[in-house]
Amino acid sequence: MAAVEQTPAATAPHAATQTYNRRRVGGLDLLCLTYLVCLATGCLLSLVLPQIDAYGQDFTAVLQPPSPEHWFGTDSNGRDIFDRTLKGGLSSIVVALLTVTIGIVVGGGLGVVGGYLGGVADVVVGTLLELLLSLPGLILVMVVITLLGPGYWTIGTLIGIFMIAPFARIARSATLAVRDRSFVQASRLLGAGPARAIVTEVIPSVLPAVGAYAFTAVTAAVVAEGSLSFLGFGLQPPEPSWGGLISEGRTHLGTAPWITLAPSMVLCATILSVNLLGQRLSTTTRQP
Amino acid sequence: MTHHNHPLLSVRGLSVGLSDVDGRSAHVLEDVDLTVAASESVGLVGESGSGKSVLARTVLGLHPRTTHITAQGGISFAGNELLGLTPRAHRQTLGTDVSMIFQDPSSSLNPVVRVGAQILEATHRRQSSAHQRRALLTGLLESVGLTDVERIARAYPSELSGGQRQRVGIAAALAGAPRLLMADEPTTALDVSVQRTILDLLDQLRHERSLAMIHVTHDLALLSGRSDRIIVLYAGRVMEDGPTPQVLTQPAHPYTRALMEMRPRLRRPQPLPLPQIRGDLPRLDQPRTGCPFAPRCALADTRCHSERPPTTPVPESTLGHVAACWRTVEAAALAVPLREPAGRSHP
Amino acid sequence: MSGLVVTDLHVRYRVPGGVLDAVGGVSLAVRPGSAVGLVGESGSGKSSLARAIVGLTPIFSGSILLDGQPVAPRRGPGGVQMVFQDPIGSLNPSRQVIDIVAESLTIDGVRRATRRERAAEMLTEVGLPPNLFATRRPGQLSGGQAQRVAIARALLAEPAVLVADEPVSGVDVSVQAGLVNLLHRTTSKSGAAMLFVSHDLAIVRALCDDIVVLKNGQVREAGRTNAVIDDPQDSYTRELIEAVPEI
Amino acid sequence: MLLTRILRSVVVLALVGLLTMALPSLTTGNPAIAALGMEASREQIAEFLSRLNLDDPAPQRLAAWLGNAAQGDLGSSLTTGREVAEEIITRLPITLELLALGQVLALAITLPVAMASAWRPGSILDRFATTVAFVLISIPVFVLGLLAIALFAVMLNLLPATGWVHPLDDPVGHVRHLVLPVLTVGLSEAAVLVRVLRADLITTLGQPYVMAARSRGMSLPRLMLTRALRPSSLSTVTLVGLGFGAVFGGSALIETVFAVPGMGRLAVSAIGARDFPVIEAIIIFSAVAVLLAMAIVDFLYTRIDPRTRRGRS
Repeated sequence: MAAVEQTPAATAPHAATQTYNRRRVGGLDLLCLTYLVCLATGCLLSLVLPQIDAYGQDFTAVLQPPSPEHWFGTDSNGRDIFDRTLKGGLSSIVVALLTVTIGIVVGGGLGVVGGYLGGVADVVVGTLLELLLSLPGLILVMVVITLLGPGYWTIGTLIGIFMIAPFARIARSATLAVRDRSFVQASRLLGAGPARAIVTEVIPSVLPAVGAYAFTAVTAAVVAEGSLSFLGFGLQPPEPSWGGLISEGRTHLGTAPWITLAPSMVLCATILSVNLLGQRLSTTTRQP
Repeated sequence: MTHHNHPLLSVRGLSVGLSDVDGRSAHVLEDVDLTVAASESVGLVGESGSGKSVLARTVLGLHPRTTHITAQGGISFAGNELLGLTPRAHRQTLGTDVSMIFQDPSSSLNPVVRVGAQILEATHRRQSSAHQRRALLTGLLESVGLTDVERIARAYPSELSGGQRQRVGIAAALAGAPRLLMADEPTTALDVSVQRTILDLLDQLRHERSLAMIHVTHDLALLSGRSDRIIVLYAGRVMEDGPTPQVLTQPAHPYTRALMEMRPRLRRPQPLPLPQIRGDLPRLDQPRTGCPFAPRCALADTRCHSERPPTTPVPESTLGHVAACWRTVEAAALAVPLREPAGRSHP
Repeated sequence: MSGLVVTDLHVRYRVPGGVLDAVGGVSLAVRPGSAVGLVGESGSGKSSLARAIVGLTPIFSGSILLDGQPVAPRRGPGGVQMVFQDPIGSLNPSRQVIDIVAESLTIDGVRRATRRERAAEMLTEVGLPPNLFATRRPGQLSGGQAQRVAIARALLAEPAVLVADEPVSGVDVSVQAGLVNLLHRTTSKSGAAMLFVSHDLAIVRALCDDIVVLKNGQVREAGRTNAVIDDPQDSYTRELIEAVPEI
Repeated sequence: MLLTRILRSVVVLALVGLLTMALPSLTTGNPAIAALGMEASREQIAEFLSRLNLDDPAPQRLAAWLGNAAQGDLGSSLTTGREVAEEIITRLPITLELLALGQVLALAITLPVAMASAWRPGSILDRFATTVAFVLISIPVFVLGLLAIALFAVMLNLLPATGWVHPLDDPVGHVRHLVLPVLTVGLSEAAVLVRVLRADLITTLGQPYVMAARSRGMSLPRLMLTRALRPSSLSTVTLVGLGFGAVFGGSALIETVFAVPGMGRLAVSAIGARDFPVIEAIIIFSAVAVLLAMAIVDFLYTRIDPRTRRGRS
């Protein structure tokens, strides 16, 4: 019966799990967005602009600290860290996009289909998810990269495979939550088949959860790519990557810390920006 | 009839605004007066958004920690002023003198804590031996009509039926030996047949222990024969306040009348269509002028929309029966002076 | 035989440690154009029965026939439709009211202009002026308005039987009367029969010609509503009636 | 219920095994030459291949591996020649110690911080804690480790940067070497746990039963500890459990940063050398560890929430 007080305050979704002062696009959001756009542009320009030289060695200028000429300093071969960081970002971007695409399409699809159809389909999907969850992802990816050889596509696809499980889980539980809601059942009663029900009723309801997770997935992919190249299983030298640059600088941590710290800062700032934007977006797009 | 000389609880001109973290705010109560004398039973009736539950919570100082409340007016309990105290001081002033029975027994009991421990929550501050606590627990469970006390005390809420859970909720509310019991829709989540046994139990306990009670409900019929007074709330304002028989037999406010007429009757059926009122419940986040019921009222004139009706004694009724309606004001102006009710005095 | 005929229906659920006979051999009939109230407390099986009739819950045994044919997924007019208990939850939050109401016509492949026109007529019929409500989304509706949308959606599918599962128990008293009147008026006008599932005997008496009292998945008493309520033969029915408080 | 669960675990393990045994077939070129070098003789290569049966189909290889494993024989490393079982036995305790201490530290940070944060959502303390957690979450564990080295070892020169000492050889040195890796694991884990536990606590504190307990005069500190913490701990328990499930190889990054000779380093070096017997054992044991951790977590659920004991209502 209608007994719960329906004041707006009493029925407001429990919002306290999020940080406060949101709803408006803040300076921080703009800063993050600007940073990510500049970074992506810089990384793409490194493909075409000859000025961005990630490979040119200059033995007259090894281990130089940051200066107007070399913003992030130089490494032990005299290569410009800033240029290498920009070029190295390409691999992160490609891998992140590929990974999230695979996750949303394959994982999201499996989760929605398994959750909506239930029965055997759900058992198969569930077993597949448990398989993916129980496999040591990082190790298996390293093994396959060793055997097949590294490359943007290989790395992206492999990380993407392990991103299927979390996307599928989120999509599946969102589907289960919505499948027995009466508006989905109402559409069945009106004569909608499973395909129509999935497209018009289920997917719009599942999308916000999947979309919110996409941001987390981007950061997870960037971290995974960085981890692989840090361990030496990413793109091979002299091809730069963030993890590789960070690893290369370790031996000079005492004398030339910028080699490690500069790409580290770029990496962390990227993850932080994506996280922040994701959080803002998921708290502002919720149903009022 | 009991003499109610000293009000146990008195709420004077209480206005409450709530706002949540999203900055949405609403005027939930406006200028509400309410007194409850010792061992008096008051029915607080209203639909969604009437503010009836917020009123109960404001008295108890029990708002969700994430909502921000602004309150004006006064609330005093047994002579102590409560409004303006910090939540902590508020709770300490009340102690266990006021306790609450909640609407949904399945969500108001902690699913991971044994029932016995939850019942004794109100007693933890008192020094008592394990033996005393056990005796108290047994006594409480038996007084709410639960047999098989040992098993129930050790059970988790999910192992009990809905009716048993609400009895446990009542036992927990009684554990601190309260003087005022606040029952917030205590039977709404229960089946009809269970509903009656719980209401009977509450009546019995109230008489045995001389408890005052505020029974918050949306169902006027529930209060018939069970409460001393009825207060009807609409959109955060008191529409009508009076002794139960008078409110039920000669409702003065058009809203009270509508509430009674719109419910189909089981024993005296009437042909369809049922009498209905136009429109929807008002939104509390928008400013209201005049009588909040005016937009839905068949008797409303322009003054009803623009000017707030004062609380006026209802003519041809007993003392203490008041309504906030311009029609009552007009009737009172024409009526002969009030007759004095026999055997009853009111502060 | 015409109308809805349910014969010896069983609905079973698997629960931890066994099976639950939610509906244990229920037979009932809903004559064309009549209104039947299905009354019971929680656990009586009334919702399971209603969901089985519209095909949302698989049946274990027995039969459900509409005009002599098994009830099948809707193909055009003359089937069964349902109005759910939770009015807001029964509407897809991401769609506009006009599209929700027109869903059955969309599935039938009716032209957009035609279906908008008919959905708008239906909105007017249920008391929601299309110029105010057509483009709203469910989040912008009150409980009563949402239930009106759900009724409009079900009626536009032109059902022979409308199954209403506690359609007015989640709404306030001042909104309830309007919904009861609306259900009565629209089903009378369209000639649809109604199976009205409720725990509220008073509303059932006002609205329904016949009544079926259910307990633990079994029919305890059935007959003309007035006769059953004025002179209950079954002890449980009597208990239910006596428990209703009245002024 | 339990039976279907066990059955599913067996199916998953069988699939993991098959997948693992199929890995050598991905190798481009001759795995023997890749492992033994170009100067290997024809006999050496033939012997190598038959010993490892790398060309056999995966089911057959899995059967052989299981047969040997049942007798305690996991094969020998191709690079060091040491027995895989022995390799695991010497390295597993190192990783376990690191992870266990890291998780303990993480919980020691999480419990008070999350409770203090959930106490008054939006308070200065809460904003500070959530901001720090947010920033920490955005720092990959290997970067955090390097920052710790740069600060405590290089700049302040307080602690050794990398390496590992056996506790019996030098107890103090052992602890000194453990501080930075444990701190790194603990901090990055705590960042995740604080967010999760805080959110769950806030949800629990909004439940009607908490308000009911407050109406009976229960003080907030008592409420938090005896009423709210337990129903809020499910996700936290899951995360800690999965953290332990990563004992085979999940620690590769942290062990590489701090040059700790645990399971993670073993995995990384074995993969680089295409040392199939080691790789196979690590992947299979890792899957077993994860499934075991999940089973333990599920068991803990039933201890925490009585409703999960007999099918949910």
